[in-house]
Amino acid sequence: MVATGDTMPDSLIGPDFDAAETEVISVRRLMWLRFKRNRLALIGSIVLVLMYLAAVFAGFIGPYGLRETHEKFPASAPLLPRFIDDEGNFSLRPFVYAMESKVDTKTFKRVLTSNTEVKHYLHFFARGTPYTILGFIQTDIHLFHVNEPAKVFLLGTDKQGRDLFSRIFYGAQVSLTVGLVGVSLSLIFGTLIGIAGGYFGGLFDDVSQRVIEVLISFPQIPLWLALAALIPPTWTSAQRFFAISIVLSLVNWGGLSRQVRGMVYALREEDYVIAARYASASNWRIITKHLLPNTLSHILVIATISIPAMILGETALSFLGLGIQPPMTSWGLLLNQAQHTRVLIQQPWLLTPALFVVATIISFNFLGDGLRDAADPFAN
Amino acid sequence: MALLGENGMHPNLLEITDLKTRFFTEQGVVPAVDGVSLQIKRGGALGLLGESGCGKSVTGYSILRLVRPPGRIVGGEIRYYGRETSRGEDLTALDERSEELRQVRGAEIAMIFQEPMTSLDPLFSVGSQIMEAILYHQDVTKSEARKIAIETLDRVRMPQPADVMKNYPHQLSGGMRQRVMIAIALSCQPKLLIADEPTTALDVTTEAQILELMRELQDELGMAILFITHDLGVIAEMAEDVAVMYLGKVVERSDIETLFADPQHPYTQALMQSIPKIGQKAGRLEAIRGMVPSPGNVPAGCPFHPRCNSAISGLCDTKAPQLQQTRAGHWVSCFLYDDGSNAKIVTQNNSLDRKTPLP
Amino acid sequence: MAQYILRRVIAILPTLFLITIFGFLVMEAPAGDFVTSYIVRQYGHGNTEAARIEDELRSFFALDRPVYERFVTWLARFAQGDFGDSFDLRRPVRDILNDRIGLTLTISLATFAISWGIGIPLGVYSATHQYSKTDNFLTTVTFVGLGLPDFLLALAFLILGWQLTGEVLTGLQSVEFLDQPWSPAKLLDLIKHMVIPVCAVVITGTAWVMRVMRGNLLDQLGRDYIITLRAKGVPERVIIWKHAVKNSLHPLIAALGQTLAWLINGFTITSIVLELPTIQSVYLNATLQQDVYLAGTILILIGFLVLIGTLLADIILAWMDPRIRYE
Amino acid sequence: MIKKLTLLTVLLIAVSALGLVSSQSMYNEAPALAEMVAAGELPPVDERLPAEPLVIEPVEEIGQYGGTWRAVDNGEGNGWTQMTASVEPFLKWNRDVNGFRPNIVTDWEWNEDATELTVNFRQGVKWSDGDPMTVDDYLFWWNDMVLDENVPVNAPFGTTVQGELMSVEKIDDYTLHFSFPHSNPLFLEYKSRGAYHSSLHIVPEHYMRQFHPKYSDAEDAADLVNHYGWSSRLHHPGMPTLYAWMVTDYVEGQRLVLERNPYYWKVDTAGNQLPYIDRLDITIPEGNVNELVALKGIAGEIDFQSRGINLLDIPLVIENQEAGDYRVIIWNNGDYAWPWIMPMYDYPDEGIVDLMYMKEFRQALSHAINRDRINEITSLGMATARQFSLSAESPEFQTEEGAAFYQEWAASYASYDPELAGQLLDSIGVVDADGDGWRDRPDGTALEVIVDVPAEDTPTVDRMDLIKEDWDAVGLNTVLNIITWSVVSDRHFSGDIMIRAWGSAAAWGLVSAATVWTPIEGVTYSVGGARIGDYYNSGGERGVAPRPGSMLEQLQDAYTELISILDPDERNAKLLEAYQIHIDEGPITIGTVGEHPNALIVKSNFRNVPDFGLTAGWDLAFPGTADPEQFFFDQDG
Repeated sequence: MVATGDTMPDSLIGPDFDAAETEVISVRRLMWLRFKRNRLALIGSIVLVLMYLAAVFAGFIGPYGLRETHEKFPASAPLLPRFIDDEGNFSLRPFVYAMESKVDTKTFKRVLTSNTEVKHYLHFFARGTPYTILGFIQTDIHLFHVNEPAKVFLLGTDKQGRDLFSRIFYGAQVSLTVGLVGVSLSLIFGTLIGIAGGYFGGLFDDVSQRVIEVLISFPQIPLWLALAALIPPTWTSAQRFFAISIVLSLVNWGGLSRQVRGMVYALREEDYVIAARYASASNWRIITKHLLPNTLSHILVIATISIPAMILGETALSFLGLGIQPPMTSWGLLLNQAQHTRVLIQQPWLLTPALFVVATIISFNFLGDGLRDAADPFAN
Repeated sequence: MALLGENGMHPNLLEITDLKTRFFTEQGVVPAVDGVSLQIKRGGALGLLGESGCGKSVTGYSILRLVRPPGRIVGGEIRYYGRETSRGEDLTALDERSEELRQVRGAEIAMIFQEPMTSLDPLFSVGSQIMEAILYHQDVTKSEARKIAIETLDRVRMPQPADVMKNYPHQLSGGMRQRVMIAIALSCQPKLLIADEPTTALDVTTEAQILELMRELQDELGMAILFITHDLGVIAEMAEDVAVMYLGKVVERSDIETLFADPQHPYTQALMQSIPKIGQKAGRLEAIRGMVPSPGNVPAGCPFHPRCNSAISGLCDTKAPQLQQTRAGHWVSCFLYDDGSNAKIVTQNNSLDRKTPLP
Repeated sequence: MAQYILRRVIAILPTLFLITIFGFLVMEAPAGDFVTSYIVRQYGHGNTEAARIEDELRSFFALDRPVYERFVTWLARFAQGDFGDSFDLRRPVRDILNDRIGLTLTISLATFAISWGIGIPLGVYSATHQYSKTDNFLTTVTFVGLGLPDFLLALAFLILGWQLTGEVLTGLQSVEFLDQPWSPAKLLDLIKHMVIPVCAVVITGTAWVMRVMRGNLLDQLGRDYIITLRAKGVPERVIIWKHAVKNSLHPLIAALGQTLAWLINGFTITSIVLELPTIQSVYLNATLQQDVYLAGTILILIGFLVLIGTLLADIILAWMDPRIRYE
Repeated sequence: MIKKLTLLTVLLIAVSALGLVSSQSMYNEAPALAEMVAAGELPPVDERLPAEPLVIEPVEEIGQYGGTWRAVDNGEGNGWTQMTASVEPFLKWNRDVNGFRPNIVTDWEWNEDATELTVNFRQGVKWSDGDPMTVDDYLFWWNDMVLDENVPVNAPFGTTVQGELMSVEKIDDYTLHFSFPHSNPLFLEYKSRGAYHSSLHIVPEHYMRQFHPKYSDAEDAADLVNHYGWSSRLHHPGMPTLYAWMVTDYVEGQRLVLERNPYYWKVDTAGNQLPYIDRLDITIPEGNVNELVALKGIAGEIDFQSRGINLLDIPLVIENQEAGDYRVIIWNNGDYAWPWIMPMYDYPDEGIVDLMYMKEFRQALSHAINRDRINEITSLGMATARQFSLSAESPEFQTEEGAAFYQEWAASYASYDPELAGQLLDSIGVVDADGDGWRDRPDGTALEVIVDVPAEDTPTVDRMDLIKEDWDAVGLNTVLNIITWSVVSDRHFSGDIMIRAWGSAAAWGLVSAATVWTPIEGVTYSVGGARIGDYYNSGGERGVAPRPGSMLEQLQDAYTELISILDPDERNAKLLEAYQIHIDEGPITIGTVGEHPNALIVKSNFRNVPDFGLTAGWDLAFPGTADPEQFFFDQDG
């Protein structure tokens, strides 16, 4: 933030002021203020909140189900709601025309002809395909819906004739959680080893540091590939999902662990830890009461920063066909379908999951950046 | 305008007039230095005394224009009579990246800092860091610069200066590093040395040696010193004149003997009483009541009134006193010595202006 | 210094051995072996004969031997520089790597040089002009660059290239130049083919370098010694380039250790998407086909380069940083 | 024989007479070769050709020499290149695959019970280095490779009858005598399929000896196998060949170049030595072939490509025809079912196997499938919805009676009738006993229909996805086990698969892959399961027996009878009878959609490509069967 950094340690926001009565809540508040100030971080977190909400409410936002196929509309271009009919009349309520679809035997292309006689209006909060939210709320209310035979595909359909718009949000459930699950596993693993290494030192520390050193220097993709190839192929897609998370975290925990270790290492020498040790507090107590809380904010920041890599990892693995398998879907898997020449040339709408991936990664980067600054309010 | 001395030389080396340096932070604007005026005589030694956060360091940084964003000098004048000895030049008017300013830094005015441990570039040898200063200010060859550097090291009483040249900062102790810092500062024989708490980070023995050294050097070289410290003892040893700062303002100013003999401002008095004196029983130390408020949250009226034992309610908490001369060369900013007739009424001296756009 | 290096080299050896075991095991662990996958692929290509000679094939490739026996045999040969033969390509692994290392390094070194060459100055500019319009722009670009997977970029560039030039610039050379001796025309052809992969990888690479550089430089610019330098009247340009930049290279040099392995396995998916004849592409196929010696050798090679890279980085750091040197 | 000799004498006299009068040749050759002849680097064309070169009738017209044919092939053995340019078996399929025509073998004679066979090789055929080809080249393969225990080459299908090896005897340089322990009437047909079998078995002995441990100081047979083996035999520039083009350059994983064989032994009807086209330049992609084919195709960088064009890419390649200056020809893929759904009758769970053996269960599975929907969604609506009933082009279906039978078979149980499917399941007690919404086994325990699907086979994955929905809809709890191909195979051989789904090739009743309809081989494509086929193949030593009296056993018995029938008509009639079991006993393997269109990218000036081709059957060897040596570039047009 401030380039001069430590140049006025005694003059401005030095430790003298922290304890002042007016500033008791200042650490947390300062973090928030600093975070709020970072507009990009704020935007990033808003985007992410929306993404995660959309993933949770995928069934509601998408007009169609995850596996609902529209047999006459495979790889269909977007069929958007319209406001102006073929005669040029304006309608405030969006509508669509029903489409006839036939394959032209000469060009092998599907030809859509719209039936302009009937307007099918979009219904909002209307009943459609049933779905569940969070595994227990069963409902069939969709944000918007149009009655058969008309269709509305905001982002077109995939080669199986499934609504891409709906599927992207179902895919988000996997892609967005794989990062969280992976990071949580990394956190547990990395924090335990990091704290243990930093606190106890010794041989354990040496060995774990050596392992981590190799691990974090290793290019990720070959390691992912090698580990993903280990997943028993007979596993169901849910098991696979967790296996992929584990693979991602196995590759990732090292960096996290190393940073935690560094912090613990520094904290170990702090007065209050030494005091606790002289007071013959147990190691466990020192770790859980003193070390963990003090490293927590940093750990969370590091975790946030490593989520994008995990999301990209899942995307890459699924893109190569080594990741998530149907009937689940994920952004990587959706993109796996999009890596065809025909898609790039004739069906570009199938690339929209890439936009979601990019937006998510960028948002996480923004957020992580903001959190990192905020977590260290005295950095400047 | 002060009188010109003989041969048209201005008697003062540096004159700071109504300096205002502010920090535009996310919580608002912090008036770190709020209308400070000081004079440093040629070859004189001015002590700037105050607690942490009173703005004394920022004042020092302001002179060399070392205040970085979000800090900025917003008003006042720093007139330097080192080169333009009669008319002087206003350092605040110079561009931060200008060649003119660069030639002031190090060559005319040098500065040493509180933290000798971090104030040297860890990747370069001590010698090269001293030589760097010389090479950028004097038209000498490398080997000449080396010679000067060794001489300077010798001058700061560095044992085996030629060997130390090859050492890296991390190989030296704190005191040695501070000597190196002083050597860097002295290598170009500046007319003014700003010493920003140069001994705070050092142990007592080393502190004494460094202070001793600085005094000797001042005598030898005849340069002026601006000595910034919170330590009355240090001030007593080093300074001829003293300015006491509190929350960005100078509250009392006089020569050193006067100040120690008759401190007038309640804050200065409190400071004096907080020093343990030989013969006084431990545990009877008088501390100043309360804490220094945040500079971003300056109380209305006299900034010291919430902690002041002699505060006059209705006056001190509404009006800000001005610096008044109570006797020759002794200036105090307090209503105890002022009827308040020419005081400004400041109901809200809180400069936390949240509407101010952030830099 | 020499002792320091020697100590580090000796410390590498056990790690290297562990990596070797790990590499071999990871390749061995998946269900089935090369023969099963070979037979299936042969059937896919219409050759129904292979299934009939499954056992012969297995003994031909010595896959009927127990794992540890194969590992020891292989390790013994590995130590002598014989990496075994690829099952799939029926060629010594060594030859395969030899064939590909040139182009792999050409492209990765070009990518590396460009991303660092651009990333460092831009990072410096960004840090020294913090919160300026350019800095904000560059920072945003950096974030986007870091968010874009290079393989998607490569795909997009490929199509863009096709639409602009009518040529499909996959691979690294036009077929007509494959066996030709080097000539200006061949070089030009190579450069033409390198544009897409290099651009795709450089964008993310530059973004990373820039971000690291900016962050570290900002950190360094806030240090006390910078104030000292300013106070002694050193020109700003010198402060930045001679002192601050040198001090902020630390993480980048530490990253050099990873870069060495990255050089031969850095942009795997892009390689596959763009059909680059690099070691990366071979590695993916070998992993999928359980071509144990080929995949294992590459994996171990990567591990080896990681260790060497880390060592080199440490040596450079020690050379640059007296604090490490005199420890 | 006498006739031949006279002809040869006449020809010899004629040639020498001509030689005296002028240097005019009987045959024409490519300009490049003529130059080499003029320079003395090559003997004249008439000397290079056999006395009786094989005359190939061009598809459209006599062609022009020249040009480079660019195509894309995968790196694994360059199988497609072999299907194109390495198809020189004993006999070769007719271009409409309705029977065989002489090729290397000119004539042959069977004894009455089909245990003794005499074949004559074409005389005067030379290897591409000029060395004469004789039966010794075949015998080297048989004696020194197949029979040599140190060489890992096995006796291929057809060379053993009921587990016993054939024996081969040399009569003269051009005549071989085969003896079989039992009747083996289909031997020549077996040997003549595709680019493997006899196309592979005649090896250049004079060249191969240097790699044989017996004749050289080679340590093992690795190099020998490397030069011989299917997956690597095109990797050796300079290796002599009988094919129209010989390998001149191979860059691993990148490029394969073949150039005309100056000794190629075929001519067109105007006496021009074939091939017309100078060279084949094959790009080998690092990754997915289909994508590179599509990219290069639309960019006009492919001259002829018959494989590797994804069905879903057809609209794309058609749309870019003009821009890329090519035309798209649609051949038949010839798959009889993609996917075909194979219940495994050797599954370890007896309760499941009980269900499998109930035809009502399989009929229900079949009727529950909405084939039209699969066709619309995954096949552009261009495939045919049908039952598993082999390829319509198979010879036994070519009679009126055969065609009618085929129609009946293809239509059996193929209608979409979920209601009927439900009734069928009800009738065998597969009902929802516990009220969880899924049907259970007749004994009331839960029923899970588990289908193994190879992940690499995306069309099958896509289609099984839809079939799962269909089966779920009739109350069958369906689980798709999408796993890598190698693991599916592993599980297949160990009997862990309940139902397997994958894409089919083409199948030709008896000549090609009979085991898809009768379990006679221990291979993954054996109907009913590999282990049931292996049981038959090993004479009951290994594998799993089909249930006594079941349709699987009936099929095995029928096959045993069939292959010893000598008369083709009688054989075909019997074959239809055997197929009838597939109708009577319900679908034994379930078909879905098949006969997909197969697009070819053919450069506008690339000529003599027939309209007919069947690409899915590797045994059928397209486009090799369409005689690529007579393809040419029309340089005027």
